[in-house]
Amino acid sequence: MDNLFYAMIFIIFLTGFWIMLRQSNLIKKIIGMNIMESAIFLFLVAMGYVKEGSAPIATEANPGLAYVNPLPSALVLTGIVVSVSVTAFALGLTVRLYKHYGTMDVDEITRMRSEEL
Amino acid sequence: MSDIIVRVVTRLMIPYLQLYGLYIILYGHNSPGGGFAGGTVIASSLILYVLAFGIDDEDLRLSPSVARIIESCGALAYVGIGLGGILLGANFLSNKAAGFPLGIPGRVFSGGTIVLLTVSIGLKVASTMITLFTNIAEKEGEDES
Amino acid sequence: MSEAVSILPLVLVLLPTLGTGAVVLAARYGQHLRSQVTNFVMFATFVAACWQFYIVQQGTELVYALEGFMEFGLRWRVDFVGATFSVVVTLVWFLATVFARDYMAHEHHQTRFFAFWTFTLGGTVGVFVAGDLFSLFLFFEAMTFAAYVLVIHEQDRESMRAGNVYLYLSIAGGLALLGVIFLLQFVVGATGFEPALHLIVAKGISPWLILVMLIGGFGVKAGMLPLHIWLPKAHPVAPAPASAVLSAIMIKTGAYGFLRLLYVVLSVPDGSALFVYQQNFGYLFIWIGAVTMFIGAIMGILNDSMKRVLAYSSISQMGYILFAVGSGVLLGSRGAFGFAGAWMHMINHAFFKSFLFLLAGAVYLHTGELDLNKLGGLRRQMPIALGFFLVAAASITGIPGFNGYVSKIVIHEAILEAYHLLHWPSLLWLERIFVITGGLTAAYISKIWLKTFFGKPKKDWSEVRDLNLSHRLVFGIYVAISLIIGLSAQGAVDRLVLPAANLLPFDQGDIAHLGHVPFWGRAELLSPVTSYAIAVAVLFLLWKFGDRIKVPRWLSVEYLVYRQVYNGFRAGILGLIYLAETWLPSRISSLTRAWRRVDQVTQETKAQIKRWKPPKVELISATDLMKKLEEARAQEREQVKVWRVGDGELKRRIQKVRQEWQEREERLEERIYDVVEGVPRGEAKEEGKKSLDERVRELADWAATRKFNPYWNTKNLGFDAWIVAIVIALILFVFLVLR
Amino acid sequence: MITAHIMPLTILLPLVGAYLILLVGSKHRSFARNFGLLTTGITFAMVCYITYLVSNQGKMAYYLGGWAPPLGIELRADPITAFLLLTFAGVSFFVLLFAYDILPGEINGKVITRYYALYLVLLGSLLGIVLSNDFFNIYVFLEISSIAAAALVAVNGDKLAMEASIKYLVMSTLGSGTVLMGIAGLYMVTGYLSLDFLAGALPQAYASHPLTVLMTLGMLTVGIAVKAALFPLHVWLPDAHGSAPTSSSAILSGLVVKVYIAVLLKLLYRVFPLDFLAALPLQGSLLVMATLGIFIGSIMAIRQRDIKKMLAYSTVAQIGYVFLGIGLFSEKAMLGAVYHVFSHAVMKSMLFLSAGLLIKYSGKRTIADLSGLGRVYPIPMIAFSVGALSMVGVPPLAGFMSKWYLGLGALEANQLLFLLVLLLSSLLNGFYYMPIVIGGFFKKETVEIRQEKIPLGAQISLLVLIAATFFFGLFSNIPISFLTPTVQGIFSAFGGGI
Repeated sequence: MDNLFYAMIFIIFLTGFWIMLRQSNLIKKIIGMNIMESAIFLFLVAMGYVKEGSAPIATEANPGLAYVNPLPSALVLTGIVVSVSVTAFALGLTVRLYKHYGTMDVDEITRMRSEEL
Repeated sequence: MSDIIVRVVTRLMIPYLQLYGLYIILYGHNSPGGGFAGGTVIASSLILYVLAFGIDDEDLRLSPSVARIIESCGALAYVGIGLGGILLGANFLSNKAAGFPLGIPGRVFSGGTIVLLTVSIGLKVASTMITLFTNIAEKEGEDES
Repeated sequence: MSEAVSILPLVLVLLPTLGTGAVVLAARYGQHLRSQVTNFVMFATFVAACWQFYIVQQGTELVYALEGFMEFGLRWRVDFVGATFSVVVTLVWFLATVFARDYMAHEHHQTRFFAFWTFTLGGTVGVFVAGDLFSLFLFFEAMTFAAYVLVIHEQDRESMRAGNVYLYLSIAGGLALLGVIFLLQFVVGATGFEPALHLIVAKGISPWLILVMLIGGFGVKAGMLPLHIWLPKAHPVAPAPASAVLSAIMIKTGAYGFLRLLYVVLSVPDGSALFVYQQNFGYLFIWIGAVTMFIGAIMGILNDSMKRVLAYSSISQMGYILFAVGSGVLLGSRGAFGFAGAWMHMINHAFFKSFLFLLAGAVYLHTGELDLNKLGGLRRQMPIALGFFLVAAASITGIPGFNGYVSKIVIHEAILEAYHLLHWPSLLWLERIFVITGGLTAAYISKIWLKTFFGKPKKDWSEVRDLNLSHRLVFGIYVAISLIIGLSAQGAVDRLVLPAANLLPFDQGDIAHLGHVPFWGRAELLSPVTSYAIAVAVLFLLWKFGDRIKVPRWLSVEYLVYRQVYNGFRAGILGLIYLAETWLPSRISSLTRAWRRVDQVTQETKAQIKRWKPPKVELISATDLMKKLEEARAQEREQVKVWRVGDGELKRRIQKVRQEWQEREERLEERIYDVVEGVPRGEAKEEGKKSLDERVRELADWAATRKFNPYWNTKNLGFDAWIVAIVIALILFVFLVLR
Repeated sequence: MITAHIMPLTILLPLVGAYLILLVGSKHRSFARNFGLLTTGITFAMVCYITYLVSNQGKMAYYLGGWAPPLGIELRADPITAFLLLTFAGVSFFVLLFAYDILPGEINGKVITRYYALYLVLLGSLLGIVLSNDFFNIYVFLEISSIAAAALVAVNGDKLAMEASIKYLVMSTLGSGTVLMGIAGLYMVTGYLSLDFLAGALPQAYASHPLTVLMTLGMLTVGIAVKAALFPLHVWLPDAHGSAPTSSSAILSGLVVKVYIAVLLKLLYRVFPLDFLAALPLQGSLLVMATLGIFIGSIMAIRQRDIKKMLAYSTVAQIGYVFLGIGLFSEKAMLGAVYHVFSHAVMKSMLFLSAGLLIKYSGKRTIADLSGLGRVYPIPMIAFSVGALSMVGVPPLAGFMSKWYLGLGALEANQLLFLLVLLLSSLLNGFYYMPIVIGGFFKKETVEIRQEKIPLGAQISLLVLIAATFFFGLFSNIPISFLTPTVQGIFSAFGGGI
C-alpha cells in the first residue's frame, strides 16, 4: 500500500511536469508547476507520517508517545512559501506579458516577437 | 461584484478570519499552525475584502507602501531576534542557550523566542501576500515581486 | 660546459620589452626623439646580445630563473645556439630599424608601429634564450600577438584579411604547441629541453601525437606546407622592415623549435629500440622539407609581386632548413651534417632574406611599386640598388664566395651522407629535388632583378633617386656579412657550427669531418652552374608560355583542404545545433515549439532560395502581396473576436490590441515599401502598388540576367594544391615502391 | 564576537541590507545606491576575513541556534568554499561599483531601489548556498536565488526581458522541483539532510534501496544541470542573459550559474563516494554533455551578431569546461574546475560590463557596430580584449591557468581526447572573440560614437577586474596552493571538504 502511495505521487509529479512542459498557455504552465510541487510536498509529508502517531507537540500530557516526524512538515512549509512566491512572481510576469502582447500563449508571443524583430 | 450577499457575508467573515489568523500565529508553537499559515489567513481576509468591494475601495485597503514597510519590518524583526541570540553570547537564532525563558509548555508565552519569531513571520507573510495580490490585481502594476 | 647564473638573458628580453614603454613615452616629445630612442634600444639589445655571445662562446651556459611566475617559473638558459641566434636576431632587427626610420617616415600610426616593433623583438629574442618549452611558448605567443599589429599595419582590406589568417593559424599553432607542453608536463613533470622520448613511450602516449602537435605548433610559424598559407598573405602586406624581420627572423622561431625538440626532446641514444621513431620522424621531415622547398620555389616563379615572390622564397628556404633538420634526425648520432646545414642555413637565410626584403622596401620607397610587371628599366636610376640586389641574389642562389653557398653545400653533403649510410634510393630522389630547387631559386631571384632593373621602363622613373646614405650603410653591412661568411667558409663553419654541434652527442668523426668540408672542390664550385642552367631554361619557358599558365582558385590548398574541413566541421556542428536548439527542446518543451516553427520557415526559405533558378524566376507581385496581407489581417481579426466576451475591461484591452495590430500592419507595409527602394512611402496606395509592380518586374528581369556563382568572384591564390597532389602521389610511390 | 559568528552574519548582512533599502530607499533613491554598495563592500570584507580565518584554521563550522546536526542547520567553510565566497562577493562588489553611475541610465528610475534590494538578496542567497552544509537550506537559498535572478532579468519591464525572465523562471522551477524531489528521496532513504550524515548513511541506504538512490542522484544532477545550463538544458540561458541589464547579465553569467555548480560539487564529492560514482554511467554522460556543450556553445556564439547573446552562448561553452572538470574525477581537473569557476566569473563579468559600456556609447548591440570603439574608449575595449584573450587561454592570464589544470586533469584521468577538446575549443573561442578585439582597435567606426566620460566607478571596477585577471594568472600558485590540500583530501580519502 505504501508503494502505491508513492507511485501516485510520482504520477502526480509527472503530470505536473508534463503540463509545465507541454502546455503553451502560461497560466497552465504555472498550474502545472504547482501540481508538480504539490506532488513533492505530498511526498515529503507521506515520508514523515508515522502510523497512529500524534502531532509532534510537546506537552506534559504526551511525553513519550509515538509522534509524526515534524521535520518533513517543516520542509513542506518552507517549500510552500517558496512555491507561493514563485507562483506569484510568475503570475505577475504573465500579467505584464499579457498587457504587452494581448495573449498568454507562449508560441503566439514568440511568433509576434519574431515578426517584430 | 455588487452582490449584496457577498458583501454582507464578507463583512461578517472578516473579523473572525482575522481573529483566527491571529490565533494561529500566536499558538504556532503549541499547536499546528504558525507564522506562515496565520499570515496567509490574515492576508486572505484582506484579499476577500478587496474581492468583495473592488480594488478601488479606499476605505479598508492596506496601501502597498504600508504593506511594504510592514514586510521589511517583519523580516528585520526576525533577523533582529536572531541577532539577539548572538548579543546574548550564544549562536545566531539560539533560544534557550541564549537565556530566553522557556516558560510553561502550553501557554502563549512559552518556547522562548519562538512566539516573537512567528509573529514577525506572520507580519511579513501577511503583508507580502497583500503586496503580491495588489501587484497582480492592479491595472498598472508599478513593480513586481 | 659550466653553468653560470646571470641576469644577462633577462636583460636581453627586458630591454626591448620595457623599451616599448620608452618608445611610447618618447613619441610624446616628437618623432626625432622617438626614432633616437628606438635606435638606442635596438642597439643596446644588440650590444647585450654580443656580450652574452662573448661569455657563452667561452664555454659557459647562462641560466636564470624567475620562480613563482605562473607556478612554473620563467626560465632562461643560453647555450651557444641561443646566444648566436640572439646576436643574429638583434643585428637584423637593428639594421631593419635603421632602415625603417626613412621607410616609415611617410606612414601613418608610426608610434604604434615602433612600439610593437620593439615589443616583438622582446618576444622573439626571448624564444631563443628560453630555458624550457613553457617559457619558449610564452615568448612565442607574445611575439605572435605583437607581430599581428605589424602585419595589419596598413589596415586596409587585404592586410586585415591577411592578419586574420595569420592570427587564427597562429592561435591554432599556439594551441597545438600548448598540447605538446601539456603532454610533456604530464609525462616528465617539467618542460625542459631533456630527452623524453623513452618516458613518453613508457607512459603509453604515442610519440606521433606529439610530433603532429609539434608540426602544428612550429610548422605554422616555419611556413611548412600545407600550413604556410598565412605567409604569402601576411608578409607582402606588412611594411618592408616588418616583412624583413617576419620573414628572416620570426619564421626561424619555428625552425629553432624543431631543432630543440627533434634533436633533444624527441631523441634517443643510438641503438635504442625507440630509434625507429626518430628515424621515421627524420624521414618525414626530409620529405616535408623537400615538398616545401620545391612548391615554394614554383610558387615564387609564378607570382608577380616582388614581396610575394620573396615570401614564397622564404617558404622555399624554410624547406631547405627542414630538409636539413630531417636528414640530421634521420641519422641520429651520425647526423652532424644535417644539423650543421640547418643551423648554418638559419643564420644565412636570416641575413640574406632580410637583405632582400629591405631592398624590395627600398625599391618600393623610391618607386611606389612592387608589381614586377609594372617595374622595369630601373638600372639607370638605381645602379647601387642593383649592385646590392645582385649580391643578395648571389647569396640566396649559392654562388661561391657568398654566404648562401656555405649552407647549401653543407645541406647537400648531409643528404648525400644520409644516402651513403642508409642506401635508400628515395634519398637520391630527394637530392635531385634539392638540386632542381636550387635551379628554381635562381630562376625566381633572377626574375626579380631582371624584371625590376632591366627591360623597358613601364613608367616614368626620372624622379627616382638611388638609395640614400643610411640605406647604403645598412646594405653595406649586409654585403660585408655575406662576403665574410662566404669567403671564409670553413672558418665560419668552425666558429659558428662546431661549437653548436658539440652541444649534442654527435659522432666525433663526423664533427671532425665537418672541419674539412670540401667547399672549394670542383663539383661544389660548379653547382651554381647547374642551378643557373636550370634557371635559364625555366625563365625561357616562363617567358614563352608564362601567359598561358592560369590556375583556377579551386586548386589551391586553401580551397581544397581548409575550406572543406571547415565546411564539414560547420555542417556537423550545425546539425548538432539543430538537434540541440530545435529538435531536442521541441521534444521536451513547448516553450520552444515556436522556435522550431521559425526555424522551419527559415529552412524552407533557405531551401527555396536554393531551388531558385535565375532564368525561371517568379517573384510575387506587389498586388498579390497586398492580398495576402489582407488575408492575414482577416485571420488576426478572427482571433481578436475570440476575446470579445468579457466586460468593459476586456473591451478596452481589445481596443489596445487592435491598435497594436494596426501599428504592426503599418510597420509591415512600410517594410514592404522598404524592400523595393525608391517607392515613395507617403503617396497614395494605388500608385505605390503600381510602381511596386513595375519595380518587381524590373528586379525579376535583373535577377534573370545575373549569374550567381559564389566561387568565381573570389581571387585565386594559385595552384599549389595541384602540385601537392602530385608530390603526395610521388611520396606514396617512393614509400611503397622504392624504399 | 564577530569572529565566532562571521558566517551567519555574512549571509545576513546583504539580506538585512536589502530590506533596509526597501524600507528607506523608496523615498531616497541615492540611499539605495550608496547603501547597496556599502553593504556589498562590507560583505566582501567579511568574506575576506572568512578566507583569512579558513587559511589559518582549515575549516570552520557553525550551528544555527546552537543545534548540532542532524537536527540543526550547519554552516561550513573550508578552502574551496572560502574561495568561491571570495569570488562571489568580490565580483558582485565590483559589478555594483560599476553599476553605481551606469545603472540609473539603463533602467527605469522607479525600480532602482528594487533592483538593489534584489541584487543584495541574490548575493545573500549565493553566499548562503555556498556556506550551507544542509540540503534543505541549500534548496531554500537556491529558490531565493532563482527568483531574485529572474526578477533581475525582468526588472526593467521591457517585453523581451520579461519573456526571457519567465522562460528562465519556468525552467529553473523545473530544475528546483527536480532537485527538491531528489532531496526528498535522499531524506527518505537515509533520514538525514545534513551533508555529512548523508554521506555516512548512503552506503547502507544504497545497499537496501539501490534504485531509489540512483534515481535520487539522477534527479539531483539533472535538476542542477538545468539550473546551471549544462548543454541540452541550456535553452533558457542565452535569452535571459542576453536581454538583462548590463550588471544583471554580468552577475547572472558570472556568478549565478556557478553557484549551482558549487552545489553539484558538494553533492558529487561530499555526499556520494567517489567509487560509487565511478561505477555509474554518470561520468560518461557528464563528459559527453560537457563536450557537446563546449562545441555547440562556441559555434552558436560564432553565429551570433548581438554581442550580449554571443557572450551568453560563450557562457554555455564555459559551463561545459567546468562540467568537464567535474566529470573527469581527477585531482587536477577538479582544481581546474574550481579555478575556472573563479576565472570565468571574473572574465565573463568583465566582458559583460565592458560590452555594456560599449553598447551604451555606440548605441548598437551588433558586433559589427563596435568597430573602432577602442580608440575612443580604450579602457572598456582593453578590458574586453583582456577578457577575450583570457577566454581563449592566452598566458599569462587567469583563463590560461584553469585550462592548464583542466588539461592536466584530462591527462591524469587518462582521457587524452578531452585535452584535444580543450585545445580545439580554445581555437573556437578565438574565432568569436578575436574579431571584436580586432575590430575594436583596428577598424573604422561604422556608427557615430558618442563622446562621453566614463564614470569613475566603472573605470575603477574594470581596471580592478583587469588586474585580477592578470594577477590570478601570474600568481596562480597562491590560490592553487590554498585549494590543493582540500582537493587532495577529497581524492585521497572520502569526506575531505567543500
